[in-house]
Amino acid sequence: MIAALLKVTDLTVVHDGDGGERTLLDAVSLDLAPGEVLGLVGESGSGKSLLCRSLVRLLPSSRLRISGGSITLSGRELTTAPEAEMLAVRGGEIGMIFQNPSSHLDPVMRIGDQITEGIRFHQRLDAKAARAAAVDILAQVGFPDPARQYDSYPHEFSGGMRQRAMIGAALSSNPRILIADEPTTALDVTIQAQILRLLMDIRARRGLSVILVTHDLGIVAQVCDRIAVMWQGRLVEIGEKRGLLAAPAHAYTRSLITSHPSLPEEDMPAKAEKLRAPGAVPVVDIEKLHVRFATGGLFRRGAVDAVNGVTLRVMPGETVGIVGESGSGKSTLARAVLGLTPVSSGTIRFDGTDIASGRAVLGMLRRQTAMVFQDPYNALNPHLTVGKMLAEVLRVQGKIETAQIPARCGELLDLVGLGRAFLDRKPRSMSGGQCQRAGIARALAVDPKLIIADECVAALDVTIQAQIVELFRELVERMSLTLIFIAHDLAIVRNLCQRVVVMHRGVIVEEGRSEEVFSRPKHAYTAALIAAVPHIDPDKPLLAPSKMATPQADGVAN
Amino acid sequence: MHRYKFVLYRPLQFLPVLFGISVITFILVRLIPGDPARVLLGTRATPEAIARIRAQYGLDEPMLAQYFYFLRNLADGEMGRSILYKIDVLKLIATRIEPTLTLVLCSVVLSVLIAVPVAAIAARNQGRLADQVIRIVSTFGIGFPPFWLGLMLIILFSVELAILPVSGYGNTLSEKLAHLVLPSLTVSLSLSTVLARSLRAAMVEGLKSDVATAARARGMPESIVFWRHVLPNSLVPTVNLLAVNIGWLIGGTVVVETVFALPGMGQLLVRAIFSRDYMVVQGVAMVFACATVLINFLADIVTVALDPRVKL
Amino acid sequence: AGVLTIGRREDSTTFDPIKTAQNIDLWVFANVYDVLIRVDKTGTKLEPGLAESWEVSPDGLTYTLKLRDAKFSDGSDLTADDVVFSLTRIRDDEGSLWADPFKVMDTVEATDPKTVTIKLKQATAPFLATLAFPIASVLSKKGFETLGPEKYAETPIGSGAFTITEWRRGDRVILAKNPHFWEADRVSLDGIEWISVPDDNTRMLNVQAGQLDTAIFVPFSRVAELQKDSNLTVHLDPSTREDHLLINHEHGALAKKEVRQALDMAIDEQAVVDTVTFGYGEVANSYVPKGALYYYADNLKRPYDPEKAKQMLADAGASDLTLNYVVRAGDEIVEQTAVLLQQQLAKAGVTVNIQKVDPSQEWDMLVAGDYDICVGYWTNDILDPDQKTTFVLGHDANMNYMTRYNNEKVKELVAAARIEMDPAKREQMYTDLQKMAKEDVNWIDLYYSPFINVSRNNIENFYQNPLGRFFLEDVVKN
Amino acid sequence: MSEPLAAPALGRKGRFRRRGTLAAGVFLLGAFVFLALGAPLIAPYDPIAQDATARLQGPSWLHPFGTDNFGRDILSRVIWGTRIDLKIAVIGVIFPFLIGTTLGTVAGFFGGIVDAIFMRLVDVILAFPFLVLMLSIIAILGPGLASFYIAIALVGWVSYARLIRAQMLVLKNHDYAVAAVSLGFSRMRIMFRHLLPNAAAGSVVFAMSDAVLVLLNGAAISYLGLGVQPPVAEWGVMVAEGQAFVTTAWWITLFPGLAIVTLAFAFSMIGDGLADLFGVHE
Ligand SMILES: Nc1ncnc2c1ncn2[C@@H]1O[C@H](COP(=O)(O)OP(=O)(O)OP(=O)(O)O)[C@@H](O)[C@H]1O
Ligand SMILES: Nc1ncnc2c1ncn2[C@@H]1O[C@H](COP(=O)(O)OP(=O)(O)OP(=O)(O)O)[C@@H](O)[C@H]1O
Ligand SMILES: [Mg+2]
Ligand SMILES: [Mg+2]
Repeated sequence: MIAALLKVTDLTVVHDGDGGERTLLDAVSLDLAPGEVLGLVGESGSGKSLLCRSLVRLLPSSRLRISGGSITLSGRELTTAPEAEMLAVRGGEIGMIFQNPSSHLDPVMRIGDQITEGIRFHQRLDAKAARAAAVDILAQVGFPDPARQYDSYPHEFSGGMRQRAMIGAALSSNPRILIADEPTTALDVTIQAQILRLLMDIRARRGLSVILVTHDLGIVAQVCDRIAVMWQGRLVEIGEKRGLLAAPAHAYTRSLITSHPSLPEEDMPAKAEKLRAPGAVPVVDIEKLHVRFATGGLFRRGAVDAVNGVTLRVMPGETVGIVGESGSGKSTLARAVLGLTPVSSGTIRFDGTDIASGRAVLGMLRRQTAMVFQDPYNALNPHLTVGKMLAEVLRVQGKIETAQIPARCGELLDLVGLGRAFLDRKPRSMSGGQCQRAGIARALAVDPKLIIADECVAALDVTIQAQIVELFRELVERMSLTLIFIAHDLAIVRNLCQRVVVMHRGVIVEEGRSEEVFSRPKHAYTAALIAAVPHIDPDKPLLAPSKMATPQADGVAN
Repeated sequence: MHRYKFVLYRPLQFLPVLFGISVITFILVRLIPGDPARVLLGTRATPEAIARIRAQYGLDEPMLAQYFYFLRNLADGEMGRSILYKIDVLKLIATRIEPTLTLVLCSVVLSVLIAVPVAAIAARNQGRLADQVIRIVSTFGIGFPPFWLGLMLIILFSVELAILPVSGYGNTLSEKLAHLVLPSLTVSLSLSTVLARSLRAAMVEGLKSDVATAARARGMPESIVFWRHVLPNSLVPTVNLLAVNIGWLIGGTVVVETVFALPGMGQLLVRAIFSRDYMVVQGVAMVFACATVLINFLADIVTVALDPRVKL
Repeated sequence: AGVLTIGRREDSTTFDPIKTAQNIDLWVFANVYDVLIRVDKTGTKLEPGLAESWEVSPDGLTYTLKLRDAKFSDGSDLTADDVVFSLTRIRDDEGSLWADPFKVMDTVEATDPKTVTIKLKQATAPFLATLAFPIASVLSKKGFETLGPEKYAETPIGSGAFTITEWRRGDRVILAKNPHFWEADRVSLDGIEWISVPDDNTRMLNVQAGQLDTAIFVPFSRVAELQKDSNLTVHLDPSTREDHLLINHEHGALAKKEVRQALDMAIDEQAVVDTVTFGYGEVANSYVPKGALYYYADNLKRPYDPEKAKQMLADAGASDLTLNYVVRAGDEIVEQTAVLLQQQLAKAGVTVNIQKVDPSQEWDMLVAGDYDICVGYWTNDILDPDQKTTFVLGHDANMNYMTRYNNEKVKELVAAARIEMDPAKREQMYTDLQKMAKEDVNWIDLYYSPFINVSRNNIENFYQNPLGRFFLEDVVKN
Repeated sequence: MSEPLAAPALGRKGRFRRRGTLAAGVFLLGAFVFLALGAPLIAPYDPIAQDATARLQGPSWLHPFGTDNFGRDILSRVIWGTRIDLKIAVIGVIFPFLIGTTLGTVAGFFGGIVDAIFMRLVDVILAFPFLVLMLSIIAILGPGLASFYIAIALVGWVSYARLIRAQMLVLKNHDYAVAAVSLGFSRMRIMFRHLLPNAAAGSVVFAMSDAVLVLLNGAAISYLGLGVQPPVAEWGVMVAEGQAFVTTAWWITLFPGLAIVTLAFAFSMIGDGLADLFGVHE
């Protein structure tokens, strides 16, 4: 092994609470060689971010404190270095990229200036030279027109471009180590693939060492040299990736690997049998649907065709997956089906009746369908306890008698695998997965024929993701539900759905039985989507270089 | 540059607002019991004299007709005649507008000059002594009526220390500025409190924000983090708050003008209300309204300039 | 030499003498314009002004005034034509607020460039006194015609001791010595600035800090403190101001004389003087101000006797009297009086409900008779008692100052006194009127109070006569 | 992804400090309420009883806060004033709050033409010189508390409406609002039961500082001569009346002034405490 660039020994971080100390990082030791990419995985809350921040001594709260161990950077001790020295280390030696570029970039400062700032501070260049250097960095991270884009503001870019800018800012002061804390979690697969490739490119060009934090085993499998697994504040396992993936030592690592939703190799024909007989009335029948949003102001009116002529039929008992990149119109389609968004043209029939034909139909729709939302926190009213929320739905829907409501609430919670104790909990005191289950319980309270689940697992931890998918599978089987499942995670759709619909820019580009679409994609876009999914097997490489289109900086965010 | 295109069409929206204000003022002042003719004539008034004056100023006509004349005058760029001063209202306002404008301007500048550093100190020492002291002092700033504060300032600075004029306005620019120090300070003591509280809150958030963390992770020292990232991001809500408060501020100049004998529009307004000088009340109300609308408009422009995300 | 700065509550509204009734304006006119006949420093005698001498025909209908050689501030001569123009304008101009007292003039003629002849429709004893009123200021006809009414009202051409050089509206009126004033050598000051400082405290502080030479309208509450300041002189100049309690004679029990008398007895005027005026006032016993022409010093002062008052109210069947007391908002003195009277009347079993309203609304309510009691005050404009007497007792258009007091005998006597040309007889008539008014309690006289002004010690001869005229031509600034 | 779950990172001590602010504020306010309720028992003198022998006396054992020009005991007047001033602060805030919240909710929720009309109305009122409105309403209805409340309510609601409307515009697009629609809830239920409780926190916090502004407005109106009817003891009026004696008898203005400041302090502490509790900022 080469001499370590960064060496962490028995690093311990504690939280000084009123109830005494709580150890958040428990004697973590690792090292990082020059040019090496170390993947850091672990469940949510296991201390990955904390570890990263400890390295540059930027703890998120004054109540956290490094209580022991050492961090040495090229032999220099960082835990005791004076603050002035740390200013040079941060950025200058260790650069950081954060998960959410939208909130970490200064919204009121030009992209270029945010990069220049670091250059000027660390390299003491004058304004002109710094600007030139910044333009150069922008070009390196893949901005097609860096001189012009220097003057743009973060909100004028798409998520992927913002992440590139964030990387640019981290590179601005020319660090030797780059810490990337979940740099792609917020992005969709195709963009994720681009960003990962960019990181690898830069690593290759600059000889950087990288610590890559992620939830996704697929990613580490693809891009890292070594993998470290964290669990409850401890580093439970670290090793060369192939060895570790092939023979995980720790139970948590094993469960991580098993719950990773990979695309199966072969067809799974078993599901086909469940298709109902033809001739039955479709639950949802969408014909030439257009949804158009007006944009802009008084003088420069514009419009976005969010859904641009979609025709789709969903039969009772069917499980249909809708996939597609961010902004392809999936949510809009879902909302239109439920009458939550005005339709520009086309018809939507529910159980054979046009939902535009009157309030009565809309009422029926509301009583027979339910939606599960993408963001588990925002979809629940923060002021209501789970019990009150369910009771209210039951009361308004009026399908069961008032006296039975409490009992029914309990049953619903059982159904989604939450204990009855959750009746008195408010969303704030629940984890994401628990909130999502409550959301599903609420959907079930309607006793619907049709559930539309809009990216309801995207925000969750893999392990929880797996649980929820399992829950849906069960529900569909037990209650003969019709399910429309929207996601951009292809693997999940592949596992759950009989049929899959691929959307791109408001139109359906491909549609068919899941196993067929995934194994033999007809449309190039579908193929690109599938290829962009990082496989847990390191030997199935991510996205062939030729597929990497130069990103366009057109994406003005909505 | 289309983010600024509201500059073109926003002024159109002023019209209904000003129209609304003219109607309300018109009705309101005439609903007040009391008769301008009687005020003018004083205790020695006789009914004939009153009738004569009323006829002379068209006060005996139906309200609708009076409003119509008002609008017609307005279209000609006039606002009628003051009953008390017997001159054209616009002319009268022109003689009184400057002290009020400068007072408002100085107060705003001073408030910002006070609020920004105070909020900065409080936010950067959140929860510590400095923060608490500022909180307590600022509560006093808000809690004491301006007419009392103003008087105390006069006693301290003008009588005891004798470094500033007691009251009035001046002739030359430097005289005017000297005369405006205490009045603006009086206004600012309460306004800056409001601003500083909002600014402090925004800064506290800002210091904890991801933007600040990211800057620190790039090795930026705390001063750069604060002044280049936290402060600019905190200003937008404060500018809006300032804009909302400007109407209140302009209204508040009345009391300050009285205490400091500034020959501004606030004093004019009070005297006009008490003497039922309808046209003057109307005129001043319109001018105040225009100013408020205009300043809000400016605030919108500043907001757009400060925050590239904002579209109006 | 030097410029005298005077702080006052409000700024002037106009310099056209016929278009204002506000003291704030009249008091400045007195030093900008000159009048034909002046009132002396004691406020009880007339003396020559622009009119060197005058003659009244025996029937009291023709007045012949001889003008002295005087000039306007622009250097032009003051002639009889200017006087004719000024006097007829008061009577005839449609914007004139003062037409009524001058309607008695039948013709005004310039018999020669220095002689003016006025013919009255009927003999009127107070006419000369009326000519001494600042309203009757002599304007320059030529100046008025060239400048036009609006401009003239801003920077007029007068013949007084000072002339207006600049008017900064809302702030100050700046006067300079008028070199053409016929008594120019009497004037020591180079100029005067009338500066408006509405807040009483600020105005006083200005004088204390030496930023103003003088301030008028000194609140009673500040006198003692200002007197302690060795740099200042506080002037307590006798005035014709009288504060009184208006009573609405048409309201229920108040129609009974006994009830009104009882109220007078229930009120402790001395306490009002002590509390509200801090002892600087004096209990009033007549509607005619103390020291003024024909004041009857021995008029009845009803003793303070709440018990007796209670008894009298009971006898008159008004033992549970409830009164609606309209109080003018924004006037400290009036509000304080109200608080005090409320408590005093309570001792006699009278419930007083205070209703505070803004000044012009108060006036409306008085006119409409929408009140029971209300404090008012009056300061004489002219030295003759007729003007006030007519307003208060003479049954003119004002319903006797809104009290609705009605006594035919009094009314006749007022009319007779107006045309009585013999001073001795007139004095007797006014004495009788004062007694009758007191007996009837047309209103309740509360107190007389002085004009209170303060000046710095380097200012000499700062003086205000009982009618309010400032003798600024005599002021010396050291 | 764990961020949203973790409540604001606070130790128990920090939480106590914030709760402490709230508690101290509530305690102080409670003390005022106590004074108001117990005024007849606590106040040493009758607040309107005049005493010609004890005029303008400075603070002493007999009169801890001194006396005014009628010889009335300032301490007793301050204590009795608590009754009126608490009422002014509370009523002067509650009506604007209710009106503003309702209008803001409806405007924000429905948007479109309703909102456009609403915003113009808000513009008019914001641009309308407050004092003209105040003085004219008081002149029309006659001075007194009722007119004051009405004037305050007519103007004050705007701030609340703006706050709530802005919140509504955001909240109505929140998933839980959309979810409520999809579950067939009525608009009324969604507006007032689901969205309003979540939007109101900012307004509640604002109400606390507004209470102080209302008191001060009262004082300013008194300064211009149109306040509460005499001889009622009200702090603003007392400060305004004491103006005449500010250089000779400072205690007449100072003590009621301090009372306003202390009440202001209580409200602002409650406001800060609530802000921390709700996690909102002004
Ligand atoms: N400011 C803080 N105060 C107290 N505890 C904290 C703070 N920040 C984080 N923690 C705790 O430290 C632990 C580690 O958190 P960290 O953010 O490092 O997790 P993570 O592994 O990055 O999780 P995720 O994958 O969800 O980002 C968690 O238990 C968390 O509750
Ligand atoms: N209310 C709206 N007004 C204007 N444009 C909108 C609105 N809602 C959505 N859009 C636009 O419609 C397009 C489709 O949006 P939609 O939310 O349906 O995408 P999606 O496929 O669900 O994306 P994601 O995976 O990010 O959720 C996008 O370009 C979006 O900007
Ligand atoms: Mg993390
Ligand atoms: Mg979506």
